[in-house]
Amino acid sequence: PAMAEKKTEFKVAWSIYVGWMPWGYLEDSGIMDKWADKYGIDVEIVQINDYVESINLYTAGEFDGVSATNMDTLSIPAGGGVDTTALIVGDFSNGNDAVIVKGDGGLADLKGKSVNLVELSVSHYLLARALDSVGLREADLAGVVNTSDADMIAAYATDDVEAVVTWNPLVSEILEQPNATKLFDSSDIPGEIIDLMVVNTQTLADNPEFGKALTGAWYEVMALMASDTPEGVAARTAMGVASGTDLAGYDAQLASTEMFYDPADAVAFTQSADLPKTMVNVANFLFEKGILGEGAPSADFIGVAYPDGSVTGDPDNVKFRFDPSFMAMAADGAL
Amino acid sequence: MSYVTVDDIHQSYDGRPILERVSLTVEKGAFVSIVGASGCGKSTFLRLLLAQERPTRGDIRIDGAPPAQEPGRERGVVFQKYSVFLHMTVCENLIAGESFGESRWGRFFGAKKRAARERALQTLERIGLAHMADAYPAALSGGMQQRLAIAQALTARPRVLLLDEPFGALDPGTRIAMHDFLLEMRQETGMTVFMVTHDLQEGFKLGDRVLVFDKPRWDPHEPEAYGATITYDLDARRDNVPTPAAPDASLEGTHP
Amino acid sequence: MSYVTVDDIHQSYDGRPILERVSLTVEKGAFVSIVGASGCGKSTFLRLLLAQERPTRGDIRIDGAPPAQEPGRERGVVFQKYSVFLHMTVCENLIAGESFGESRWGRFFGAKKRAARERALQTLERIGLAHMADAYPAALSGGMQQRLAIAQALTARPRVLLLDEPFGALDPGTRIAMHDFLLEMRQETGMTVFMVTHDLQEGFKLGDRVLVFDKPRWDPHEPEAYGATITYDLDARRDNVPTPAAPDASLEGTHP
Amino acid sequence: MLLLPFVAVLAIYAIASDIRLSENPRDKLLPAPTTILETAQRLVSEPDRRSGEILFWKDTAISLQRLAIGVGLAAALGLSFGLAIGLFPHIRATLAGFVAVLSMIPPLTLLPILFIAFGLGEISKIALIAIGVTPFLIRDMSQRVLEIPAEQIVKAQTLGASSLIIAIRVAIPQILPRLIQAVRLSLGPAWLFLIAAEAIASDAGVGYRIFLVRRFLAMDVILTYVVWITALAFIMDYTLKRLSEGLFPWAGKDGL
Amino acid sequence: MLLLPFVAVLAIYAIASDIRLSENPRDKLLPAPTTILETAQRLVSEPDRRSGEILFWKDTAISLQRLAIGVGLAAALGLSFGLAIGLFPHIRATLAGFVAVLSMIPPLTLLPILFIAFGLGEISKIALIAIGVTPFLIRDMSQRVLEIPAEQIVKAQTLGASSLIIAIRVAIPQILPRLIQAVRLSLGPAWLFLIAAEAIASDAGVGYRIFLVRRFLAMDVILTYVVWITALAFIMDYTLKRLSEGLFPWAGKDGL
Ligand SMILES: Nc1ncnc2c1ncn2[C@@H]1O[C@H](COP(=O)(O)OP(=O)(O)OP(=O)(O)O)[C@@H](O)[C@H]1O
Ligand SMILES: Nc1ncnc2c1ncn2[C@@H]1O[C@H](COP(=O)(O)OP(=O)(O)OP(=O)(O)O)[C@@H](O)[C@H]1O
Ligand SMILES: [Mg+2]
Ligand SMILES: [Mg+2]
Repeated sequence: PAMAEKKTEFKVAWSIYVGWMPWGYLEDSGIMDKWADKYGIDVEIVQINDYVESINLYTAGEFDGVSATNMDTLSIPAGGGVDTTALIVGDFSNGNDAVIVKGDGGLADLKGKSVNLVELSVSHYLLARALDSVGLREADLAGVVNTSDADMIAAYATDDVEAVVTWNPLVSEILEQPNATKLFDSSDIPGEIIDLMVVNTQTLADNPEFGKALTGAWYEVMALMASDTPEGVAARTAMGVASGTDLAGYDAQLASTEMFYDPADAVAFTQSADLPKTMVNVANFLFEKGILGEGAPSADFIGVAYPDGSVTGDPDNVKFRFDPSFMAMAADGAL
Repeated sequence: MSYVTVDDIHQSYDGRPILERVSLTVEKGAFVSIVGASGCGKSTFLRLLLAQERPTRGDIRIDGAPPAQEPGRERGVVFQKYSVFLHMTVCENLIAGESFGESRWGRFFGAKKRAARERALQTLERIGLAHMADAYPAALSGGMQQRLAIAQALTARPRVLLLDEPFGALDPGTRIAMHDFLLEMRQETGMTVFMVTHDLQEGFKLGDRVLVFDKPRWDPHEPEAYGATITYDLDARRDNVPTPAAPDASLEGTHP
Repeated sequence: MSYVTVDDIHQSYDGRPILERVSLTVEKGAFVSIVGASGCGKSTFLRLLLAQERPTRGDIRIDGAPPAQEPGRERGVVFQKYSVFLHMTVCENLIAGESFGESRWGRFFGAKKRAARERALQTLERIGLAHMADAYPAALSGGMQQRLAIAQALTARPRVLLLDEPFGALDPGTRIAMHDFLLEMRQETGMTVFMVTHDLQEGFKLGDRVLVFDKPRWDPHEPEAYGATITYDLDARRDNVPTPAAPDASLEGTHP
Repeated sequence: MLLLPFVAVLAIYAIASDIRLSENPRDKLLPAPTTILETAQRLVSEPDRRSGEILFWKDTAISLQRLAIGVGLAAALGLSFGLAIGLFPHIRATLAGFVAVLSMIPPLTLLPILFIAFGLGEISKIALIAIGVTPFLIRDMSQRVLEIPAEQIVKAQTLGASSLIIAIRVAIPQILPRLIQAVRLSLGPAWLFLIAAEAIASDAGVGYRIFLVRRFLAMDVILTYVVWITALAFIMDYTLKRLSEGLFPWAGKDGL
Repeated sequence: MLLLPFVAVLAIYAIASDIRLSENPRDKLLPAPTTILETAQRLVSEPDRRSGEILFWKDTAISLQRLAIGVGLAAALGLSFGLAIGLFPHIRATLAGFVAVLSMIPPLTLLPILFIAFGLGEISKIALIAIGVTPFLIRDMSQRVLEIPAEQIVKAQTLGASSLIIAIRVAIPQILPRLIQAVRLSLGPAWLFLIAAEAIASDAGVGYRIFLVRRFLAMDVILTYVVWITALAFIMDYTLKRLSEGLFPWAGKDGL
């Protein structure tokens, strides 16, 4: 149904993660409303406690946009046939995700150990890349044990757990334990774990104001966050509290997150030639794990479109698009 | 003019025949006493009359109507293990005898309610339970519960009343008072009564007819091979001259 | 030589006095029949003897022992609403009368089990239930259940047996057979029996003494103001000469 | 006596916490009882910096409201379907299997479908509670209706009661205490479903809060909420018990 | 008749799925019934690429084992504590309140503590199931023990039964059918806890698989597993019902 559907009310979902905390702040501070009013629309930002559920709900059509990683966007909405556009490239993980082992040792020592992680998540991807880097494969491990992120810290405290892969703020929490050693983190594969705000392509095409309002609001907060003015500190403090820590803790997490405060940086990142390579890597990983839908014939069965018009994967089945045009408008001050 | 017609019924449980070839006609307003050895099938016969169970063979008609599928208001009953509603007070139990059949919601309101309570209290006075009107049945003695069960059944004024050893738990004095109460109500409503009793004297005193249930055939090696039927049908008005019943033929009522 | 001593007991429910100043001594092996109006407190008295309830005042001793805290093997009972174990077959119910008291696990094994079943079948033959030995009580008629309950209580051979209208649901023939069974067992075990009955004839036939429960004081405006007590204590062996009981004094047994 | 097991649990906790804390003073898993008390004090008194509300009370109010509506709905459905299935063989034949199957579906696995069907708002949370406990209530209620002795239903029919009257005057009053009991038994699962629903998509409520802080293992907050939930649930449980005892004096006492 | 509601649900699903699929042919939320069938076929037959095992059967076997041990443990605890609380007033006074409080603690909120106590392995999963359903079973069992008529206990005492014998020969046989019923009612919650436990830390089992594939909204896989779980649970339920009817012929029929 390619009928253009104009509407004025939009809902986006987000879940707690260091790079997405600004979404909560946007809603609470009224900045979102301000921008929505500017474009004559209404945008509701809803926090969903469960990250996967928020993407599922977006995929099922309950939301017009959702905060997600590049990998999960490829597997869930794009894999589920929902044509999705990366509207805002917020940051990439630069140390936020880590492989941690109890006691001393190196990556090679993971051989024969079991690793607790959220299976099929970016942690799993990170582990695959880490093992790659020392020539190991997942089969060399004693096994991976699916462990809910909510229970990761408690799980780490039990004797059954030898190694974990997880993300912040859990990483910093676990690293505080006396015997925890970080073996590998996302700063070793910079730019591969990307945190996005993705929206429904059709909705965006029909309602460009929606994209403009979201992008405009986002970069207003980015500017605020980046500044060390009292307002900026207050904003980061609020985000820290909302994620269960304080200003210092939040700043520490930001340190391992490559935030694109400047829209121009985000545009440049999106246009870089590394992005297609990353996405092919990710697609291969997903296919190997059977996540691209049980019926997926090959790793390149979903097409991903890039700003220059190039496509990786199947060009007849493009379901995931990187579109920096709205970020570019922000960079140009055109919003 | 037969009112209740029992036509060649048979009943067995788990393949064991209990009743065999029982046929009977009873006139409207008759009082039929039923006696017989313990376990011979008297209660079973009442359950069949009540339409609580369906016979294996044969059928029972009241006033020529097709055999009933389930118990209804035209048949009242007092069970051998007398039971009243444990969740209602004594007075409410009695009122239920009226309200269940007459009110859409099974409950009276306003003036009707007051009148019904008044009547119930009178009845309770009559059966010696007035002082327990607002108690729950759990606080009644065995005989008191039995009296309440009888009064409740009578209050509904059924056309056919089935009584299974109704006076078994009463002392002689109370028993006579309850006899009077029953006979009075019967006079008033003209109902047809079937009463199982073990007291022959009582059976003959109250009944117009006394039916004796027994096994007509008996195999000493297999006492359970045959069921019971009506072996005697005595006219309680004609000074107890036993007249053997013809089990295969439907009996004409002996009541004038 | 008093065996059962009832010393000035009072019992009330919800503040309503039921029994007042009941005193009694009974010799070992005596058979005491109890009669009285419906609701006067006969079953209550048996419950007190059984130690199922404790009296509001006074106490009951058997063989000089301190008042029992709860029912036990020395007292057997047949309730007015006769009840047997619904989850055991007829035969198992009877065997339970032996095995509950004699075996550690409440169950016999091996040869003992076979012997117990043999005895049980004999008893069942005696009370006319042999053909139902392996049926569950739900398939028994009222009178059959009552017979089973009596036989079960007797099988346990209690020292004091409490019977609450035990023969109420039986036809005259069966009733006499059960009388004989009871008297025989009593002969054999020398147990002391208390039996509530509404059949005076039966009370005098079986009992050595007949106690009459009634209200000695009576306020016509408030029939519930006073409780009942033993108003007559008749010697059933001396041709029924009524001797008024002295309610305040403990009565010496009249049995020779 | 009553407090003994509670004291024991508290003591075990205190010791375990002490051991862990002495090993690692920053251990979060088993905070010292004093820490929990301090946290609790802070939670119930300090307003949220962002909204100025005291989140603890806001969470409680919202969760209780959801719970009350969800459980109320489930109770109403459980009673109506339970009655229909228990009383009417036709409905039983159609629905019994379906309800049995329904009760086996783990609702939490179908959350995405539930969220789409009921949205993300209040309705989905209430629906999850209702969906979670209704099958249990229906099954328990219908079972209890079936346990009403057949005599009671027959008795009501002979008094002229229609199906409606049997339902509202005989069946409902008799199973209402059971309904309350069943609701009490399902309070635990109801809280579980509430917490599960709030954990996934919500911005207030005790379940939301617990899962929010679970990420950083703020066991002091979690334990405060858990103790509070347990206390609330227990108060509800106790209130329902007392209510049942007050409303249905004829029903036996509830055990737990 | 029996299938009617199932057909209706299936039809509603098919229509809803069709509507969604016509909007987005690759919609994953409500896959077409044919897709589910294909997926199911693949799941039950195709071995895993990595391990060569058919994961579906492996998951099933592991989950069933956990469930059986957890529920078995819970049933044993429920029966023993239920008996102790129901039969002995002293134990009731000490434990009743504690169990009532215990049953209100939502176990899922205390997972971190459970991990510390039971580790992350099999034990913690079994423990979660047992902890989840035991309080319900204890409460239901003790209630059912209390519902055993006092006469039955008194009768057993008069036959000389010790507390042990009352427990094993009177109480247990009478509540075993109730235990089976209660276990049937708790199968739903047991699966719920199993799935929750497997979702949290595991590498096999149906709950693990469901939560894993939730990562890419493979509703076809989820629905296959849910249908399978429901079928398994229903078969267990039905088997238990038949078992109960076979073992306890004296108990009334189970309704659902
Ligand atoms: N649990 C109770 N609560 C209150 N009152 C009770 C209770 N049990 C018995 N009563 C009262 O005690 C009185 C005596 O009852 P009891 O059962 O002893 O009478 P009874 O002499 O055995 O009568 P019946 O011959 O009818 O069996 C009755 O008035 C009854 O209402
Ligand atoms: N539900 C049943 N299942 C199997 N047999 C039954 C059932 N109900 C009754 N019987 C059998 O039917 C026979 C007659 O029982 P019924 O209750 O009619 O006897 P009764 O004449 O009323 O005896 P009583 O005078 O002892 O009450 C008995 O042998 C009994 O065992
Ligand atoms: Mg009978
Ligand atoms: Mg009595």
